[in-house]
Amino acid sequence: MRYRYFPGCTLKGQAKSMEDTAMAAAAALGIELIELDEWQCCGAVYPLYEDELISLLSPVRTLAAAAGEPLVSLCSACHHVLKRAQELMQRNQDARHKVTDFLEVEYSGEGRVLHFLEVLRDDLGFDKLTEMIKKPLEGRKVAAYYGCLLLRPSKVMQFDDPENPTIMEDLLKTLGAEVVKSPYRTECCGAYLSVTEEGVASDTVARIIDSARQAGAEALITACPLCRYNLENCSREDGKEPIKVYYFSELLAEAMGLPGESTGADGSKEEVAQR
Amino acid sequence: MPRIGIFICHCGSNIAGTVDIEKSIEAARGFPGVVHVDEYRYLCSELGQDLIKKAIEEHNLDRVVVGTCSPRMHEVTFRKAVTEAGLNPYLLEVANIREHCSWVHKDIEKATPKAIALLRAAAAKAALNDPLVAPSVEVEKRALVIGGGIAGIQAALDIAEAGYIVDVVEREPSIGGRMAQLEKTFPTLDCSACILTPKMVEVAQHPNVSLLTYSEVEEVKGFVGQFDVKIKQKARYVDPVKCTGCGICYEKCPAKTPSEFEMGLAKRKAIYVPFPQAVPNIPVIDRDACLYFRKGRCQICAQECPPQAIDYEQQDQIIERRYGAIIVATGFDQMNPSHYGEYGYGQHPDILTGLEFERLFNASGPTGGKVVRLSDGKPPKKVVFIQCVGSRDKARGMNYCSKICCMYTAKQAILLKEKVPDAKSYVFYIDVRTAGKGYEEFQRRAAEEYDVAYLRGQVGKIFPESDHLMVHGVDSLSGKTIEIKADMVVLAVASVARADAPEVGRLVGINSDSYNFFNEAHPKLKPVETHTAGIFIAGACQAPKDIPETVAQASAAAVKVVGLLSKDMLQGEACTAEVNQAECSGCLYCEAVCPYSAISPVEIEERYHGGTLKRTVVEVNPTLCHGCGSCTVVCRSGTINLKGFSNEQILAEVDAICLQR
Amino acid sequence: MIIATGKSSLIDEMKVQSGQNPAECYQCAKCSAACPVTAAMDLLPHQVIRYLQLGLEEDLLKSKTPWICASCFTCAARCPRDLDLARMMEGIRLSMLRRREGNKFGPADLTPEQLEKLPQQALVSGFRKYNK
Amino acid sequence: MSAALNETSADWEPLVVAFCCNWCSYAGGDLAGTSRMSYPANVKVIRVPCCGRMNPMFVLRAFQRGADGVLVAGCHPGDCHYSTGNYHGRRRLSAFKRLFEFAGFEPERFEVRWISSSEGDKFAEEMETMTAKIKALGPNRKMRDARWQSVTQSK
Repeated sequence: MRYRYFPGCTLKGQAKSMEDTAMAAAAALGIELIELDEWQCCGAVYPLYEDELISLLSPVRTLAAAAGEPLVSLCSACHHVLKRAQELMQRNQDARHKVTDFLEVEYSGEGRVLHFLEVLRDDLGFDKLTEMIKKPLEGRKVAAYYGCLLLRPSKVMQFDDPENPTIMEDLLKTLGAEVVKSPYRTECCGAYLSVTEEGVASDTVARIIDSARQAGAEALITACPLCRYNLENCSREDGKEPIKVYYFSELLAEAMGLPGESTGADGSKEEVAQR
Repeated sequence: MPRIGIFICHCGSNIAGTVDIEKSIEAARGFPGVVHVDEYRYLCSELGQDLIKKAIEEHNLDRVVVGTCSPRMHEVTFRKAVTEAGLNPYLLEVANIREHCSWVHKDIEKATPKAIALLRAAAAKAALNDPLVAPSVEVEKRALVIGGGIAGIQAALDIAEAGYIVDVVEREPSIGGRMAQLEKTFPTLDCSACILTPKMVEVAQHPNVSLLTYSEVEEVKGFVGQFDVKIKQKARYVDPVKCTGCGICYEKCPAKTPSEFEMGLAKRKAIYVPFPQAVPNIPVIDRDACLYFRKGRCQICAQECPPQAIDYEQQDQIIERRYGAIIVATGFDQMNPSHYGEYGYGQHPDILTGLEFERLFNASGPTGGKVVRLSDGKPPKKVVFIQCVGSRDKARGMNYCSKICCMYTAKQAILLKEKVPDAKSYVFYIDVRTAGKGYEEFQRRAAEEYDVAYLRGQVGKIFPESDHLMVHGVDSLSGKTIEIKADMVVLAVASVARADAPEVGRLVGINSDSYNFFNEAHPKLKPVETHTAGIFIAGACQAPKDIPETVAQASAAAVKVVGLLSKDMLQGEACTAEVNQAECSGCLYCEAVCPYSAISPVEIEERYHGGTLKRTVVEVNPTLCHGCGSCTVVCRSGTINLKGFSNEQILAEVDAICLQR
Repeated sequence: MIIATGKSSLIDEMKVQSGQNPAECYQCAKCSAACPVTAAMDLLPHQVIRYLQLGLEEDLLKSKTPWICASCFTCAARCPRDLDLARMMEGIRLSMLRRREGNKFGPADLTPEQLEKLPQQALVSGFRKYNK
Repeated sequence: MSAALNETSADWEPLVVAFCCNWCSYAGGDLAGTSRMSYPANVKVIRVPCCGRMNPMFVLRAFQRGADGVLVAGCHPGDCHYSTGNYHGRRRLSAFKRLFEFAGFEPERFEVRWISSSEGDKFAEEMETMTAKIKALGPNRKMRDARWQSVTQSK
């Protein structure tokens, strides 16, 4: 299994542990993730106005650089932008001509654009993954937090059922964790509002964490560095035991018995598995 | 050379006032083939018609052109007149020199040449007219009704009362349909069973009606007047003659399975009648649930049955019958709202659809008529109703309004208040639609007298929280977001076409709209007819509708059937398409465009270089053809023509009109 | 209130660039019911569409709501009319950024602590959404 | 030759052939008559069962024989007496119109209109508009078949 890999900025910075653990797991699973030779920031948000073509230059350059090979990312924001940019290139001929002419590349929407979770589910298969679990997360009550960018708009993302997704729960089951379902697992964490309107993000985060806690979760997993940042930094002091937030790949590596450490968004480090 | 006679009507001064009759006559005498020209003050009068008849005899005319009012006015009159003089009616042609000429042009100098041009065109066409005979078909005096819900029952009763034999085919073990599942009916709150059961019994006992329950239509062939239908009567494994309907068998049967009639909220036995008032009251054995059929042992029903009516060896029967007309009344389904993840249907026992909630009120329903939460058996004190779940939703549901939900929600809220007096209902709605006699008043009563809170807005999320359901919504009128700790949520889900409607449509030969509801022949003027002559539709298989509308449509369909069956022979359309099979290339484009399925492929053998060659061509069934002519234009070899409006006739008219150039 | 009958260039541009026609909305308010951040909004999402329908351009430009929208796409995912309100919100934001007020937010607005802690993704998203 | 037929005369009158479906547009024409509306006598109507019956050949023949404008009128989409005939007609005739233009003919000479049986006023209006338009365009010289002309003039 060979894929081109787009890391994105945050995975080379605060979210390094997501990359490290995912790369370690991929290597152990025989999934070859070959980082693109050159890449730029995807732009973080997909431009919703059809004339914002400048913002498409970077993702389209990335898509073209994959040269038709399947392109994998780990960060849900990067995946969202790349997937939607691809869909626009397939759908809108005018935008495609303008962008590819400007970039002087040939690209017309070809190639699979995948999130690493999809690789695990569809290409490897969770059944196969089960065989590689050395240290199942027994007794750990973990809830999945999907957020927005992987699921919506579902017609484009084609990731999972947008209202009743199961992929992360299925992963957690495979890792041997006790799966906890919280009703707010697909609600927005507040995203970039934490930069400008921290109060709003605090409200959304409080709801997500409260509902996960009520459902009995001790930890949450996510695939998005910004979600993790918000969940860790915008939750209000309420005197209750804080909920641990992990990248999905951290628990994956841990259950596979791989070394690694979880890097909290605040830079704090915690070893997730012993050698 | 034809011998054409032209007759010009003055219509008092209606025509003569603006068209110079003398000049027109003069011109008409010069048209090719014209041997006689005359005029009359009122040509449509008795004397006027006699003038034509006499002229036909005297001048040995074989074509007649009248210059009169519109053919839509008096074509039939003059066709009759020429028939009485021994001519085929289709040898007559009308030049419309009144509505299309004298009445719209004021200047005699301009109207006269136009009248002449129109007369010339009519004469040119008439010269090419052929005698036509409308095909006639013998009518089988027996009707078939597919579907035994309230629509089918009403239609069958009306046909039977008019004195004709009618068979009702019902897929389920009992007739009754959706209406049998209802507790009460809006806006009068009649008990549904109280008004339906007598009708079910009446139709079962009517000497002109045969009920074929647990049966399905397998094949429909033929055409109006003579449909040949194959019906499969599924094995009940119970001898209907011996069975007394005592019910011991299903009392004793040890195998249980979810009841379709109770929307899966309760179980039924493997041998069962769907509901206590079933007609006929004869059980059936569900092979998939029966221990004997699955594992080869049990047979308790056979041992317990007093008259020994159980027969495990029974086989499906195929019944073949001929019918003059068919009514399709196959009803509707309810959309499964599971894909509306925010509502959590299917994830919690207290989130129900409207029809499921309805069953909770019924004395023989899953809760014995107690309105309680299925999770803990407690009566619900706060119930949230959500409207338009899957209706008016082009993204995830159906674009149309399901029409009945506003009313049944109001009904259920009222019934709830009567059963659980301290219950409070909240209705999230987009618009309340209550067009119907007594409907608006009923809905207002729910809001004003039964303390039902109508909230204009929608619900964004429902999730269980401790022992209740948290409902997050919005009231758009106040602009406030709303949170309700509800005990129960009822979803007014969309009414949709039966899942197998496209299949039924193909089987019977009628078409459907993009939602798979069957199409009526005309949205206003032919509401029960279909594009296939002799096949009619009634009830919710055509579009969502309530009981009064369904019954009205069923009676209307019955009248159409009775009218058809009252004729011994049917006269078809004379101006139909005809194909020259020698030139037909068998491309079948014509078959695709024909709205009446009147064109079908046939295989013919031709001699070819000493051998024979088989090839596909088409044939036109003149009894089905309505004469629209769509096929003539798509024909690649140009070999389909339309009688009465042939290519040659239309071109002759064009040439004649353009002759002034 | 006097309803604006003239053409609103903002709304006309919004229709073209977002591919969304506010006239298709029948005000069921599903968007407002679904939106996770209504508490901080001065206009509910369905009211924003209503204002677009009525051509109340000036009121919209004064509203805080477009800046609260986090582009989570829940409204678009649930809209029975298949409208994408997130795109319309983006349109209002862009119109303001492009022709009215200029940037809403820049690096200078961040504390050194924020600059260090915030993931790159947050900074890029924030600059992209609140800057020209 | 009368002034109306003399193409160089200021009094030249065009010939407009209108093909009307029996159920809607022809009836609309009848209603224009019963309502005593008025439109130019230049228009001559040929009745066809449905605009789905309209073979483009009929249109070409009219032009060939010297018509200056041709109008096809049928039921409004969705209202066809035969349910789908006007959809077939609409698609076919709009493709034909493009071909007509591509071939170098003035597209305005050929129009398709939807006129219901209750639209007598629309019928009259359309006939008026069409005639005025063709009059402004002048005689159809491109498509006219010279051989046919010599036949008619010899008659």
